[in-house]
Amino acid sequence: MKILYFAWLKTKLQMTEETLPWSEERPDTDSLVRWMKSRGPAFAEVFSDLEVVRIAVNQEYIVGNTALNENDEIAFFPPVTGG
Amino acid sequence: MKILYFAWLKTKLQMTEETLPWSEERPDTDSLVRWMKSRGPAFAEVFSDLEVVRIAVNQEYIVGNTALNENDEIAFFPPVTGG
Amino acid sequence: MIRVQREIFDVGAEMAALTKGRTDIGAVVSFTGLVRDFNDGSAVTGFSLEHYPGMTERELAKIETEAKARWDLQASLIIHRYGDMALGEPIVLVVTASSHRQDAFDAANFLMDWLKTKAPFWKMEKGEDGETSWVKERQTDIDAAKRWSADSQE
Amino acid sequence: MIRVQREIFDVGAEMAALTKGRTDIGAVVSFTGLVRDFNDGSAVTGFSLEHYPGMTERELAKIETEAKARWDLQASLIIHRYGDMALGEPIVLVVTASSHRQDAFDAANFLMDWLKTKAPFWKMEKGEDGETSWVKERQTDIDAAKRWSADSQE
Repeated sequence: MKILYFAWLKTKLQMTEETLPWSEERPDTDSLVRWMKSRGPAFAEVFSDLEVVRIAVNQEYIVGNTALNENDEIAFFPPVTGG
Repeated sequence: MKILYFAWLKTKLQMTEETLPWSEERPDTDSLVRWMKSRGPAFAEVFSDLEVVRIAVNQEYIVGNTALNENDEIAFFPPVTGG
Repeated sequence: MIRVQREIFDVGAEMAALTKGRTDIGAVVSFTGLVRDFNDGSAVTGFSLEHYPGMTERELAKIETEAKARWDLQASLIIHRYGDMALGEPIVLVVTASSHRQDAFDAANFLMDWLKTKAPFWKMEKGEDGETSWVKERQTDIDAAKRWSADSQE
Repeated sequence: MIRVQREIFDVGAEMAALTKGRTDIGAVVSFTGLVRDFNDGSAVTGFSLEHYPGMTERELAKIETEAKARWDLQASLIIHRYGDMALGEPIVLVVTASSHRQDAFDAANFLMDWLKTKAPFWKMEKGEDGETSWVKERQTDIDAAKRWSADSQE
């Protein structure tokens, strides 16, 4: 799975993207977020308030918990501020 | 008094403007319009339906009967269609 | 700023001039009215606009003043042409600049609606048969203008 | 038509290109967003936009498709920049062309409101002290986008 981070998530995690091996511990977005929180203080902080974190799977916004596949591209980012 | 005609009023009356001497018979816009209707068939036709004739005195739309003075500029025209 | 002129104008150049050198403007909305080759389903081959010199400028200035009173505008521009125009040419341009996106949108919309029912311009079209005719007012324009009267500050 | 690009663009040239050679368009509305020298009362000295390549194009295309479904549009254009921009430069351009004035106005207004809350762009501003900060979302933008959901066709 390819994971992307944008805007202040990227700044706080000091990472723009990473590749995670497929794991049965993270079969969907809810479990992926739980796993993220467990990775350390910066991750715990970034994912502490999910109200300000948007998730896209394969470049589409998701609504609710979403099943993941090995080749998915998952992006985490704050509410958008373009325009 | 200077009288101006625009758009189809001008076309029908074959006149863009005229100067009328001041007359006590036409002290206001209502009496001016009545006098206009009496000038002949073309005038009678143009002023037959006042719903489609707008009146401006000194370049301002008027509301209701309006008193006139010797040096006034009175304009008759249809509803506007610019823009 | 208002301008009434016979000559064609360049929409982009006018918009650029309005914001040139300024870094305090966040939102610019423009409306351009163009001469179409049809109207109410009939082909149009020629187009001319008559206006009432003097009153036109007064009415446009009043409309612009009203927009500035209703919305937070940093700049505004109304250009309206008269005389003969070719198909595809611009007739009217309204530009509004504001810190707030919605103010710019609403003010431009209002300016066009009021201009359409108050500014003394009259369109004449030439049809395929060569006959000229004066364009009739539209009920949709009257209704559109009324929208802004409910909250009138007059 | 949508375009996502780093380079600056010319608002007037883009608008002219959209209507060039056409005589069937009666109304064109444009919205231009510009880099301002202040935001929420603080001075802004530098400006940058990050985006999500790929998803940006998808979202903009979806928003444009939705606008075309809701209004009678003859042409439309969305250009959105990313990367570093100077104060006063254009960030975004939305242009809508229609036979009907109100369709052009409403569609442009809608495109901006949805773009503001859906297209994956993030603004970073540099303040007078040289510190950079990510711009926060605005409740007014969220509320503005919701206006169009009541009559959503989704």
